Amino acid sequence: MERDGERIEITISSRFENIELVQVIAEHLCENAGMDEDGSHWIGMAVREAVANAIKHGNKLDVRKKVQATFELNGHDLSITISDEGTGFDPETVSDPLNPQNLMKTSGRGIFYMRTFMDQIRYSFESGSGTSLVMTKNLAKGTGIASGKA
Amino acid sequence: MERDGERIEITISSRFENIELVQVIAEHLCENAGMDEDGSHWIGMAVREAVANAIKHGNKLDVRKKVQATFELNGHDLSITISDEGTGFDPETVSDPLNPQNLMKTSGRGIFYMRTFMDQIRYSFESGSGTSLVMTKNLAKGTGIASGKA
Amino acid sequence: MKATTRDVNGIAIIKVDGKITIGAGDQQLRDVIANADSKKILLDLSGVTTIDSSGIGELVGSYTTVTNKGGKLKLLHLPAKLNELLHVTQLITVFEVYENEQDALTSF
Amino acid sequence: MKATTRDVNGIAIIKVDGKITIGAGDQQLRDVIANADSKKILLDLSGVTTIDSSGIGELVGSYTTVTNKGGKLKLLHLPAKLNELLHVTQLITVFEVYENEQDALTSF
Ligand SMILES: Nc1ncnc2c1ncn2[C@@H]1O[C@H](COP(=O)(O)OP(=O)(O)O)[C@@H](O)[C@H]1O
Ligand SMILES: Nc1ncnc2c1ncn2[C@@H]1O[C@H](COP(=O)(O)OP(=O)(O)O)[C@@H](O)[C@H]1O
Repeated sequence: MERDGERIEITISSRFENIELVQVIAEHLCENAGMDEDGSHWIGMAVREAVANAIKHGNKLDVRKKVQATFELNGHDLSITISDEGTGFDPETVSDPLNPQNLMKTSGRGIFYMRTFMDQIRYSFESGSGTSLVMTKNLAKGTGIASGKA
Repeated sequence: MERDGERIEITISSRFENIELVQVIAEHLCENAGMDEDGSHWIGMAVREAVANAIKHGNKLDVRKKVQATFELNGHDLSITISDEGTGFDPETVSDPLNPQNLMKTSGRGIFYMRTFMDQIRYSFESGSGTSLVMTKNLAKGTGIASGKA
Repeated sequence: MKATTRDVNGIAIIKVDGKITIGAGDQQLRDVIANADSKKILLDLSGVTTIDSSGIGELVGSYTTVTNKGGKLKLLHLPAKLNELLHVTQLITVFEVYENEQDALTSF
Repeated sequence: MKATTRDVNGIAIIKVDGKITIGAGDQQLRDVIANADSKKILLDLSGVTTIDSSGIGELVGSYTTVTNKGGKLKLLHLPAKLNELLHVTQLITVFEVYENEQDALTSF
């Protein structure tokens, strides 16, 4: 089922319990769009990681700060934007979790998982308005891991 | 788990497939707030009926028109607002589905279910800005049917 | 919604699985029942995962259609939540409901 | 997350059920493992419903903690999705993983 021009927005406050609210929206939306359960799950996982970062690193767990997620579906093209009210970071300085010296680190795999499960992810930062992450995925092209990225 | 001052907002376009996106938010939020699965289910059902009405009667299935749902949790008090871009209606003229002459009708039970599962529901209409329905429920008081309304 | 019909001694047993909700199975249910080969219909609802007021409305509409044709529509295996929805609307008094297929079949 | 520990021949078999996600079970997992009575730990992950990068991080951290104490942490019954998450991050090369409890126990 193709659903042109669909747009869903959800705003949550910065609590870890709210992550799954955004994740289930992602999963349901993908399933409604005809994606199978596994594919929907991996996109939900990318969303989970993005929202967790927005809450933890962006809004630093300040419950008064919001995280906004926008889902846009045009034909098979899904675009997900996750925005927080933090001060941003330099994505260039994020280390590669596959580098042997990072393999045993207890963190630093969130962005890697997003890249693995989505076609593309792009950060943008505007001074005073926090971090915005746009993740895109063509739902017709098959799903994250299974499509041969691993 | 009490979660003061929680506020979740979601906006969808007017398609029946999107009803369940709002419903799952309601159910997850209630479960996160410590409500049992049954209780959460009945609140989800009230939300489903409210969103269905907003899409069908309010926005008349015009996909360009939006339905907005806002969930506010203060202590045990859950307040859910569902707004559409329709032209409103007169709640006084809605007939009672329990009236024997209405018993066999194929419609007209949505608002009744909302009243059954929530503590209170209240409509408001502003000219040009559609219908707004506020439904409230004290999550500590037990759940819809089981609490003896039936 | 998915419906599977089988015939037992001239009674059509229609098993409904999935959702009977607005835009997803509500009209479908009515069609399946309208097109049944028999006037004696036993609706097995054990597999219904979600139903809303539109689905309830379709059950009522189907009942009326079958009855008006001189047929009988009875219900089998109501999930707990569907049962409650029929109770609070007092529709439970309208339907003949069975918990046991054999009992339901011999009642026709 | 819920963890249940039983002892078989001096090996602590810890069965983890539910979520190992940020804020829900991630630190808990590390505590359970740090407090195990044995240095030989077999982590049965069959009941894990969801895990995220924080949960994966805790598995790695627990492995390091146990190994640094001279102990052994091995994994049993990886759900398919958890298996994939360990694969893409190349962590699967770090852990000894078993599909059969008896095989796992005799390997210690
Ligand atoms: N929304 C954000 N705001 C600020 N910093 C961020 C954000 N997202 C990610 N980061 C930075 O990028 C780093 C890597 O993120 P990630 O790969 O998800 O791993 P982890 O969250 O485990 O550190 C984080 O440690 C943080 O410094
Ligand atoms: N958001 C709305 N906008 C306009 N009219 C509405 C709205 N919600 C309900 N109504 C009116 O109230 C009536 C009763 O609604 P309801 O009890 O849900 O039953 P049903 O939707 O099956 O008709 C509807 O038929 C419609 O006329």
